[in-house]
Amino acid sequence: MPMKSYREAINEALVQEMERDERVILMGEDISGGTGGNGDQDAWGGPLGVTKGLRPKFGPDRVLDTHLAEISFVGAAAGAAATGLRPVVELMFVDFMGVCFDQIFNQAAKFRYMFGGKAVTPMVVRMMYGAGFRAASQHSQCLYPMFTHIPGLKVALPSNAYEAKGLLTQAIRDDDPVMFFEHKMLYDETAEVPDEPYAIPFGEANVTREGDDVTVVAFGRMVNIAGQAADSLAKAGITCTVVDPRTTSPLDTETILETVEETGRLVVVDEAHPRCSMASDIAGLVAENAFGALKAPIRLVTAPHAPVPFSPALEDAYIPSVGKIEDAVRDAMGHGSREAAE
Amino acid sequence: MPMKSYREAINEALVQEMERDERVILMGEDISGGTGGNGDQDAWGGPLGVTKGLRPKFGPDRVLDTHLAEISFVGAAAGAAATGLRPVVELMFVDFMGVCFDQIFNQAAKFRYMFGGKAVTPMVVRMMYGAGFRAASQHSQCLYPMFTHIPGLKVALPSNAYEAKGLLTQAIRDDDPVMFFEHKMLYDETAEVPDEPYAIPFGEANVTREGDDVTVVAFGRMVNIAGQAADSLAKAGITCTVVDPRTTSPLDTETILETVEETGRLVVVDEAHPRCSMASDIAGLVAENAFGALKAPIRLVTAPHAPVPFSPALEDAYIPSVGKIEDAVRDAMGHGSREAAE
Amino acid sequence: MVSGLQLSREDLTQAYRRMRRIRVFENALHAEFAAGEIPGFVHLYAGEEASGVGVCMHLDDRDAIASTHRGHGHCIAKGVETGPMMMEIFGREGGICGGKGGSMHIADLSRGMLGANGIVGAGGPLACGAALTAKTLGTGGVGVAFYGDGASNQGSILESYNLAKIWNLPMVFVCEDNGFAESTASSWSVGGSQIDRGKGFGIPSREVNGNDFFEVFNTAGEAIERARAGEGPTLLHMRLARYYGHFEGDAMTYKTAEEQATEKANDPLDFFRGRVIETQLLRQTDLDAVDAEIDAEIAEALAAAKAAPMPPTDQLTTDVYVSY
Amino acid sequence: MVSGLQLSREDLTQAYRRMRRIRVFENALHAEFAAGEIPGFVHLYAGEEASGVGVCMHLDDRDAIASTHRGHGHCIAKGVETGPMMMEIFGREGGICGGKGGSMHIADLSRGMLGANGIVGAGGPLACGAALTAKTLGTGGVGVAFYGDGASNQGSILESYNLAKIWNLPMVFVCEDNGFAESTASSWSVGGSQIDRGKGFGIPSREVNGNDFFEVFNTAGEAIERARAGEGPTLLHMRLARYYGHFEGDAMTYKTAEEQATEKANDPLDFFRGRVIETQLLRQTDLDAVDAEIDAEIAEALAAAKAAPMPPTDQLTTDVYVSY
Ligand SMILES: Cc1ncc(C[n+]2csc(CCOP(=O)(O)OP(=O)(O)O)c2C)c(N)n1
Ligand SMILES: Cc1ncc(C[n+]2csc(CCOP(=O)(O)OP(=O)(O)O)c2C)c(N)n1
Ligand SMILES: [Mg+2]
Ligand SMILES: [Mg+2]
Repeated sequence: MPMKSYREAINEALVQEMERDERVILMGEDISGGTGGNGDQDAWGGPLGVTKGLRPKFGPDRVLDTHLAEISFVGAAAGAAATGLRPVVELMFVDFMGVCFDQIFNQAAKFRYMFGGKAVTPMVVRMMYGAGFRAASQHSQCLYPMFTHIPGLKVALPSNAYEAKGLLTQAIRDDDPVMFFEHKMLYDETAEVPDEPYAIPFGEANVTREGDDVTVVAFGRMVNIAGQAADSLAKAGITCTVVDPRTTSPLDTETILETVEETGRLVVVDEAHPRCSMASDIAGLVAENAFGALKAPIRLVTAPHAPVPFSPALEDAYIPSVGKIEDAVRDAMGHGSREAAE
Repeated sequence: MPMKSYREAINEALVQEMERDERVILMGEDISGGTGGNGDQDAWGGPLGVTKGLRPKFGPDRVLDTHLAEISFVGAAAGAAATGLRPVVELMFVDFMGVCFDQIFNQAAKFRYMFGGKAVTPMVVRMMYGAGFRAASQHSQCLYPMFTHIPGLKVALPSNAYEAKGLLTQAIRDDDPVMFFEHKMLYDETAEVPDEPYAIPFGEANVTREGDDVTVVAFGRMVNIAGQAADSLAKAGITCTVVDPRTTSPLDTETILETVEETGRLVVVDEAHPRCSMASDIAGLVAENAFGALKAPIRLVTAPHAPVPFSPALEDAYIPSVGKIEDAVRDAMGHGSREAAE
Repeated sequence: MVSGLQLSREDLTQAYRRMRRIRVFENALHAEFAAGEIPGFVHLYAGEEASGVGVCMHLDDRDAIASTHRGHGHCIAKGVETGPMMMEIFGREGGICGGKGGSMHIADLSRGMLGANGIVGAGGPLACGAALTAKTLGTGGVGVAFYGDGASNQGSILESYNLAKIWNLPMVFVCEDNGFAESTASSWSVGGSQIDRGKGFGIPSREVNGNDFFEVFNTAGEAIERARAGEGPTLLHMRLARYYGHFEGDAMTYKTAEEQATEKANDPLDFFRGRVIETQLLRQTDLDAVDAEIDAEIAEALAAAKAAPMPPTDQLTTDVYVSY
Repeated sequence: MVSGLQLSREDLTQAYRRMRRIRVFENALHAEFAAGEIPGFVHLYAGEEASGVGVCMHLDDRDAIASTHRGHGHCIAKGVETGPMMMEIFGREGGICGGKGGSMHIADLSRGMLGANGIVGAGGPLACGAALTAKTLGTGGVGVAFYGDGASNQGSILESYNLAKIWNLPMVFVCEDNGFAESTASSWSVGGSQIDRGKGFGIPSREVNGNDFFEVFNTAGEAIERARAGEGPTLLHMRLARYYGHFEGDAMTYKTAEEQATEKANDPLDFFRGRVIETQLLRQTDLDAVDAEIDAEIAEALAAAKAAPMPPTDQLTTDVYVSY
């Protein structure tokens, strides 16, 4: 199977879905670029080149550069979705959600409910998230827990290029508003990605490692870091089941609970801040629904309750690392039985 | 001690802190009202009358009616706080945070960190929250979990008039940005409230009931509902410790963990949606740090993963009720020991 | 383009019918709210009828409007049925939103009514989205955003002006300036002027006497014609008044008795009646017949709403997603 | 008010020093970034010096400015020291924000510099807040918001116009229109015109040749005088150009070679030098002395930044709150 980068996988999903359905349109700042200037057109293809080549292919009526004003164009995407288009809108960095959040969480997310089931709002909001780029406090956040909190939104976090193509394809075909989180540190990472279109269903977790000792649930880029930790631990004789839920909303609670029933131990790895996070969400799920199986305290590995620092030295310490995950797993193993815990 | 309503208690805290410190100013839509018109001035005193009488008392330079544009005035409050005032800004309904969230979570919340500890941003954002008013999806949300997620913000949820005055006084004196959540169903509820100023420290929970069997942690208005459930259960011989954390950030983890160590059972009551909520946050805290003491699955009582419905029949079913809390407590008791749970 | 005074008898009767329907609907709610029959927040459109109806007379199902918290009038003007609306406002099963939305969220996408909105200014971007759909799919439709003087200061509305301009969207911005946002006067809260703002964004902008159905009809007609012809957005600044408080329960003490009397003296329905009779376009009996028809319609809607059951609680968690 | 050409030798030298300091600072970063020495996103202000300096020459520590992602120039113009700035940009201990902020978050509240800002348009409301503080406490200070052509379409900026107007704040809005927001031309993205928008909100608005220090100085002086006199906000639309890409790494292919050449030909520093020599206000040797002084200053700042240690990791969770 051909190797493609996360960036290419996303681009390919956009191309294929736009070819399949002409109601799919794209909009965002500089997603093509050069608009109104005398120089190159399609000069940017998005700040990180993800949407390059799409305007030349589909024309300016389907690939729209916007002005720098997210309330209006994200809201326009919601209005367009409710009236017959299937917009994919790029918000660039998820950190910018604060300027247009109302249009997402009070408008797009609630139309269907408020209107008694009579609205369909098939829009996708694509956003870069995550730390590691030395982009500092306002360009490095995760924030998916806040979107997960909101009923009416779906939230997808592809952990690699294969997932990115399949989940974005599903997001575009989905009739509900989908928040699509692309980790900026993954764009250059490659994986085997089929040429033909495929959709990965939402709410079906991917078990990337199977093991006996500990269940590790991780999100987005952290799936890979957790996988590395699992591989390293396996050498030391501790085997982990690593679960990538793929979507935080809907959440595949079944797979998570089943694997915890098997292993009896849980570590959750979440790059977001700890409070009201996916880490605590999964902990709550398991402490309520698989309590009887738990042999040890649940361990949560998250970023600290602090904004993302700029300095590389601090940012490296900020992000959950292989080492911290290994420690958490070992720690969970240290409580080998309930008796030991008491 | 004099009985005062939640509304009066808030008004009194504002008056006393404005008298104490002339850098305290208020701003918001119609917090006085009648501005620019020919009729009565101070015509409204806020949509629910909470800030009535303050402009006549302190003048228009300290009690500012705003235009209907939250980005600019909430942001102006942040800018004013960073330059020497101590603004208390009313956002009316927390549901409106989506139009101005950036100024709160990327600006006010992060100044201090981004600027290396050199900024002080003493602002308070007052907001009505919660269901029960038949105000429907866009005027009934809780949303405090999203603010709690953000480092740099403090989040207070007064559960009665006494708490409201003391916590608001602390909020105004506090040097960090404080999100102050007023439950709209509590404004007319009364409690004993001292006439003199007092501040309730943040991060110190209030244990409103002491019991042996189950720890119930509840937030804001739910503290009262949980108290009613506890009283009713006490008659049936089940005694609960009811914890009102008062602030979700900072959170008094110590009191919560201690009481769980004593009771061995935990029910969390949160009026917010369930995902990435305070319910899951507390569950995560306890499942990680007091696991050994737990005798039964943690039970989470929350609103459903659905927007707030308008119809009274549906809204009543939406809000966590005394009955649902009692069921959860009984359920936790049903798992009287670990053995029983297995 | 036909001017308002060139309208057929049928069209004039229809315009009057819609205005009258709004008025009677709102008056009924005013009474019911005072009697404690209606839950929640209710914002009435009485007094502003000529604006919604004068604009919507030009629209059909290709076209979409975005409304506000004060949305009943826009719904009725756009052809939404009063029966299911009334049930919705009473929170009943059979309500147009199944009782889930209530007064502030009435919508009927099948009629191009994108929803009342609890968030001031939120409709601006949504209407631009509808205009984008129309433009992209080549339907010939237009998007119309109704919003108040208070909303005219919101980033959402101001950004929408620019988006509509630079994307050359088939849009009409209708600023319904009733002089107040809650209790705050627009003469104070709006820096500059609505039409200078519009022009500042390159948008043709007109001030309109919003009490005069004919002036509204004519200026809106031109604006919508421009939009359909691909000539981009127009802004109309309607000067008008609301008769009742901001929401039901508001004592309106921020308006003097004199101001309120002046407002009543400029009643758009009185104005319309006077005009069509004076010009002999309609007869008093035509108008009386409409009045009787509408009184019966609203009385029936009210009775049906009161008789309807509340939605069953198993509806609480339906309609959150298409699939989940 | 003194016009720019009436400035004292000291003041003119100071203006040149600040412009030159910005230019050399930015050129150094350009080279260091290309060499892979600087982490993260870096947006350079080179080419826009006359705007920041021409405005800030009128300001002192009572006054506060809010800046943008392209903030180094505003910082230097407002008197922030280049040594700690450089360390910050390199993420070092001793940086002005302790290494936590980086290029996009440099701030110095002691100098009335409210911060560069990673969120486009966010500074508008913040500067209004500073102006409110000045007004409330009667300090005589003003607030200045710098923002780009792209930002001029943001709700935050547009709302701020109105707030400043209706609260009669001592504010100056400085729209630095370098023709592009990232790769998107302002000739396309800005409907209407900046000054018509300002006027639409009732704000006196002027178009300014942002390459001409003297024109900037004079118009900004009038605006700041108005603000200090309690006469409210002014909007200045600076036309200027950035010499480098949107951020370092941007190949700028959206500008033609010809356009880039024209921009270089209008270099604000060249313009200033030409003007002061032509009018004999300063001598070539004065300018040369400043150049040498600044070269040394920046070289030293650079060396110090590179030599400084990274912050210790125990700083990761400090400075989140005053108390917690
Ligand atoms: C974003 C937001 N801010 C505040 C409110 C509260 N609110 C509801 S209606 C209203 C006044 C609206 O005034 P205007 O736009 O003039 O419309 P009108 O009520 O006069 O029709 C306010 C402040 C809201 N619903 N949404
Ligand atoms: C709210 C928000 N949207 C988008 C961005 C991404 N972004 C950063 S700078 C920029 C362009 C800014 O253009 P302009 O305001 O003209 O300033 P310039 O870069 O030209 O100085 C964009 C789109 C952002 N930082 N914040
Ligand atoms: Mg109004
Ligand atoms: Mg620019």
